[in-house]
Amino acid sequence: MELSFGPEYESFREEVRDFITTHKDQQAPSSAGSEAGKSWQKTLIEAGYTARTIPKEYGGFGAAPDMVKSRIINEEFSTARMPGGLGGQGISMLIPTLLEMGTDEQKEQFIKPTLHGEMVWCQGYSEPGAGSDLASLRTSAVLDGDEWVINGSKIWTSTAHLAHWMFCLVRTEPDAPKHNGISFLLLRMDTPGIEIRPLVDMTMNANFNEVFFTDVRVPKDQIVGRRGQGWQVANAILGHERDSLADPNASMTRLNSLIDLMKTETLGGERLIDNPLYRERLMKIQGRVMAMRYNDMRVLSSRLNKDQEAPLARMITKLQGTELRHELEALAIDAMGEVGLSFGSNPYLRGGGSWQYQFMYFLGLIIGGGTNQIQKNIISERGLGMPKEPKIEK
Amino acid sequence: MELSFGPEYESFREEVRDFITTHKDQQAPSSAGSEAGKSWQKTLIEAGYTARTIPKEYGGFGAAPDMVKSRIINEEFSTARMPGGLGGQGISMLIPTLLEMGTDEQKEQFIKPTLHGEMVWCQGYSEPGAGSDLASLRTSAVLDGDEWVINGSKIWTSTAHLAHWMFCLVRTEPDAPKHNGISFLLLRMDTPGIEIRPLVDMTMNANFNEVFFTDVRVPKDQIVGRRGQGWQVANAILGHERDSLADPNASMTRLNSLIDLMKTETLGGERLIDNPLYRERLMKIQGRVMAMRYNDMRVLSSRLNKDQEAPLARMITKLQGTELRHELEALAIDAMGEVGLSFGSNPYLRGGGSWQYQFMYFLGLIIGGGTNQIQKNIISERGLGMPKEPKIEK
Amino acid sequence: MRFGLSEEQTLLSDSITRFLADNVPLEEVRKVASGEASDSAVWQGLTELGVPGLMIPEDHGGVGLGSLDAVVVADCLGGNVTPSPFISSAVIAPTILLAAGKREDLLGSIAGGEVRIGIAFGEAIGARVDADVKVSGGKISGKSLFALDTQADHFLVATKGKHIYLVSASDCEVTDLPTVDRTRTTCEIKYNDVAAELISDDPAVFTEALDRARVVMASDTLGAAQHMIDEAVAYAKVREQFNRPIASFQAVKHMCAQMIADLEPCRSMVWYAGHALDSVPEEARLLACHTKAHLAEVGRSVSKTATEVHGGMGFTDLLGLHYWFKRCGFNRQMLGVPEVVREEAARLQGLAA
Amino acid sequence: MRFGLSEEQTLLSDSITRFLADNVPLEEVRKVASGEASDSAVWQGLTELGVPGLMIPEDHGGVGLGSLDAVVVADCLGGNVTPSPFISSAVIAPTILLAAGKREDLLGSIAGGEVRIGIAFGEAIGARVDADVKVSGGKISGKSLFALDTQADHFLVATKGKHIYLVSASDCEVTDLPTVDRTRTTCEIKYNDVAAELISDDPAVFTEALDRARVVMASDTLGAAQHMIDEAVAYAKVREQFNRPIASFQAVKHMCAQMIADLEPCRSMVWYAGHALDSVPEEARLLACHTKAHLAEVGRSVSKTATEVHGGMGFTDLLGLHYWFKRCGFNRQMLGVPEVVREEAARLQGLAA
Repeated sequence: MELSFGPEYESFREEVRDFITTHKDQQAPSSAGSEAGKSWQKTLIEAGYTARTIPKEYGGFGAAPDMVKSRIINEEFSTARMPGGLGGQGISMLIPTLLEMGTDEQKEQFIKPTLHGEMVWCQGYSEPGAGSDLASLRTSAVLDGDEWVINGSKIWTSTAHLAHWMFCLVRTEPDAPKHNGISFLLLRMDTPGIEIRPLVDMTMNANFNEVFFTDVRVPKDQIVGRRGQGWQVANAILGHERDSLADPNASMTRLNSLIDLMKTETLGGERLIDNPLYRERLMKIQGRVMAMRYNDMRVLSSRLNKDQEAPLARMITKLQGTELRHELEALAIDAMGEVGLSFGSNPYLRGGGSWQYQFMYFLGLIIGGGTNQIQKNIISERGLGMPKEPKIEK
Repeated sequence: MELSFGPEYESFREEVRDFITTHKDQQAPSSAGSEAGKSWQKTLIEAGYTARTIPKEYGGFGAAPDMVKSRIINEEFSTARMPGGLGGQGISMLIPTLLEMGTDEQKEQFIKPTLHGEMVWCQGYSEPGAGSDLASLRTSAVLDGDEWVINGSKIWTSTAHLAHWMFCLVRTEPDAPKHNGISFLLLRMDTPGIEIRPLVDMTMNANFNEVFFTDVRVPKDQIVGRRGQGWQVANAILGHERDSLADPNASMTRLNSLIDLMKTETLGGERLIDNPLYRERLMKIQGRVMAMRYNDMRVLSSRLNKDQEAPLARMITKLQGTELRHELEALAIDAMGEVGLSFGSNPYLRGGGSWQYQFMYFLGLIIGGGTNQIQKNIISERGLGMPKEPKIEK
Repeated sequence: MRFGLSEEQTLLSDSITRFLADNVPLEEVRKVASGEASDSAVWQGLTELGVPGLMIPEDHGGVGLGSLDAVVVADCLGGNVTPSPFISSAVIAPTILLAAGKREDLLGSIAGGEVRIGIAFGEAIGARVDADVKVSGGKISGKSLFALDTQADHFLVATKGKHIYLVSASDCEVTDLPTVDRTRTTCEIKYNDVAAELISDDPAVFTEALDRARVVMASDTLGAAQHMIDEAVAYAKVREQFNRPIASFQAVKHMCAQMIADLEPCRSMVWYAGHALDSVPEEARLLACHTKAHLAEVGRSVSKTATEVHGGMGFTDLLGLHYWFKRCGFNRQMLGVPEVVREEAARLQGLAA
Repeated sequence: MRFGLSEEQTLLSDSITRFLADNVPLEEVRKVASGEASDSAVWQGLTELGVPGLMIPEDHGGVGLGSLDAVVVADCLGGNVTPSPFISSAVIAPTILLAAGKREDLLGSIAGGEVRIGIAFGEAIGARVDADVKVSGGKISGKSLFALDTQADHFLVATKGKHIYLVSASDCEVTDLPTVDRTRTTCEIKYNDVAAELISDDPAVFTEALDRARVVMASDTLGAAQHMIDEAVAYAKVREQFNRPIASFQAVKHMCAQMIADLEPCRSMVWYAGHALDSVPEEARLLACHTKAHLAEVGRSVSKTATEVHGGMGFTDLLGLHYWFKRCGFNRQMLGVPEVVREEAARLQGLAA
């Protein structure tokens, strides 16, 4: 067990802390597209605290990949509540994809403006009829001269209403086996024939959209990878998204907020923390959160040390983490009784209404990003070597 | 809601109570085969309190079926802790089967001695390779002249070491589809070629046996129903067994024993019932037991009243009841701490060691009588109309 | 022996269900939940079926039915996530006024749907935040939180000592307190030394009303949860993934089987609890506690699982499934959380101090 | 940064595992469990690997390793349901004697496997039945219950005040108390005013030993539960029903997935808890409590589910799976049931009185 990152990294940590001290008055940019946001992004890239490993020629910092440094940056920024770099699916999903599978022209054209917040993206993967079985997607693209003509619809498209571009999966080879008939296209959101409808969810927010395509024409060369290779293109980086849905450090922070809540809220004049039943539930959850936290340290370690392997530890993160957070939020609601029901403009909201919101949001995450039933399939098949279910081809 | 059985039945109840008062010194017979047991069985049959609906010609009481009277008898005997009639699979399973499917000769030959404890039976259904998928059983019976020649083995055969006879399922038509290749045979346990091995279970008791057959020869006419019809013969009464595995009234009685235990046992000088965590678990279980009890009343009512239907209420009894009992026993163990581990000759055994025993035994029942996974298949398919899984024929 | 609903109760259930299907479709629920409409129209419609006066004797203008009948109605209302002040105006208020033999003059207007009575019981069950009420010389001061029915004309307010007072809404400062479940309303009531009429100083009156309300609320959860299971099973049968209906996947089947295995006994429990309130007084209190608590637990697990079976669709507003999810959540928290109610159950049996 | 076992720890694990596979097959476990043999032979074998002296410094004849190493060994022992007095003789006793700096003369014989020290901690954690001990003038009277290791030569007895005394087994009346798990022994000790040597009157010494023992016991559960999952998965792959391995049924797959999803993080937790005992003293106590309690819960659910996956075979003695089931059960109940231990965790953080 060696839990320190060593002197080199400790001095890097000091460097990050100095940067944070220097910029301690930095406000979180109000929105992704704001000038303040772009300017802060530029500062971070120059310092190497975001877009760290993206080559300089494409507007990044150009450093070699170093997981420990990335983690130190995350840890220090998070502890100091310092705003981080721009996020969004263009930066987290498309850029890595283009770096791996894009043409030089595509890299040239898209990476830098995306990185600098000039070009905002949304993702078009899921469809109403293609959720767990994403590869059964039906939105079609037919080549007509030099253009793809797209018809169909996408769902769960966050930021569609703000995005300039979309990267999406479409079916271009209707006669091929389903995984081999998909292509990965890029398209402008102002192309005629695109309609965006906000998708309200159970939290009553429109966190997502539906996007409808009617004869949407896209230049032929706006494809990443080859025709029919889109499934492989998308899967090259899909795994990353899943892990980030259930960060154990976020659960630990949330648990501490719950403890604070239970120390202040009362039932019949007694503090909630003094109720043995709620305290027991709190302790049970704390034990589980701790287990997930050390599991996460092991996963990190297995990435840093070539001789270590922990595939199962990584595979179970989403399943366990999302259920755990859902239960954690439920405990807060339960313990608060009627007050825990507060929502919307209710003045008795606690934590800004976040307990009910997260309770539902994490139910959404139990479902999203590969339902927890799909996760269990993956764990049993890839993790435990159990056979797949007999397949039925139509 | 009319929860009384009405005046006719109340007077029947009085009758039963009078009988109980008259026989209040009756001891539980030491074993099924004892003379005392047979004599008590005779008394009960004559009074109509066991073998109630079995025709007089076959040694029964010969009354018309009346579920309410049967229930009243059970209730009163159970409340008074009065020993009931002989049990065992010959009486509970074979006799109803013969009455429905047996020839006159078979009824003549087997029912009366079975009923009167002269002939003890065991059941040979499951095999090491045929559990949930019972119909895949492989023990074979080949006709050789006037005899079936049986080879194979059976498992989970309780009382095999005490039984004079076995009723069993064997494969007689190896080329037929699996459900149509089975026959229902009767055989003497002293037939040459039968070997019985006790099967110790996790409670360390030999509650069951394995039975091995090597060229066991059985007269041709010892078949019930036709060749290849054994699956239908056995299924005519299989449902009965399952329901009795999780009687909610037994759970209620057990819960009261748990309450008594928690009132007397202590932890650090405090009564277990005064510990809020154990008390909360107790109350949770009590709520569930009560729900199952009223569910059971509804099931009874649906049997008594032709216009009522409650198929789901009946279908879920085994699944819910066995899990509930397992959890109930677990609470007793947990609350007792180290004392709860006591087993065997430990002088600190509580309830005669029944808490640990039943904890394991009910895990066995979660598995036995159709595993709870099979139960969920049945509930979803027959109860909710969900499709069967795609079948794979070898 | 006949365990179950009478023919009349089945007819009652059918007529309410039909009325709700015809008159309170999901679109109407959405309108009330979003604040575009109030529940008055629904309540007026239900008045024609006698719902507000269900438990009010005929000589006071009601229908004169019992607790099991109220259970039947609540099952329907929950199944349809119907916005209405049923528990407060039709169950709790009549129970209190009749048991106390006070202000029976109000019963006719309640039965006629002209007067709605809200309920502020929180402080008597277990006070949250700084809610507290004081009564002295016929005047009440302090505040109540999460009282049922923002639109009520009067409120029945219970003190910590379980005395019950009637106050007029117009004398108080009533502020809507939105919760996740917008199909019922709750509010804050501030009392600034206003007139309060003593209705009962007998804790048994409070308790009788609370018991009834808890069983009726449990029945509301029963209806809501049953609806969610029905929807989940139906959706699973038509939703295809991997070239087969998801209902053919064992994981989905077992989720549905577990839901119904948990919920099915609840139906019998709720029925028996309703029957006990009417006819088995010695069992009624324990049943009321356990039924409230048990349905709260089953409601939570069923509403979660049914949402999961719906996949992403369950998380959206498109099917409106979340209205049922939130209804179960509301019923769990109001009139005593499960932990509080189970402790009461233990106390009733002499198992807790 | 490297989270995980060192090369030496991996070698230690391998050599113990190999030794147990070769020398303590299930047949041997059965013999001990049935009373046909004692665990002495196993303990002697483990002595050759240095196990009894694992945590005893080299200058006292031991190997001088730490808590994480003991965790590694316990994982192996649990995985093999090995009968042995490891927790009492090799973990608790050396910790106490070294921390108290008393009777260090015994350490050499402990390390050599010649002397076994039993542990009577029950009364200091939460007394059951009428267990109680009184010490006055160097003499002890009363009785202890469910003390670890019926065959011990001496017992370390903790009083309610967490003072620790050493008594000789031959001075006391020691009666075996069989539990469901016959791979370890527990006993009743009656003290009839016999000599008791004060080893420590510092509660911190008791606590340090208890923390270590709890983490080591949690690791024993980790090993046992992992074995059960491995067996369940392997069995499911070969067991066929309905013409397919049951491992291809989604219900079985999801049961196995949930087991490993629950257990896999426990491995990291147990490792970190072992590490904290050695190197992060400010976190060690809280980790010890949570690790003990959390593994108790996971051990229970895994041992149940793994048995279910085995179907009827899991319920029989044929595969011996129940020895692991019972091992998990024993570890849950001894040295503090989860409820008690979690309350200690709350107290450590100032969250409980």
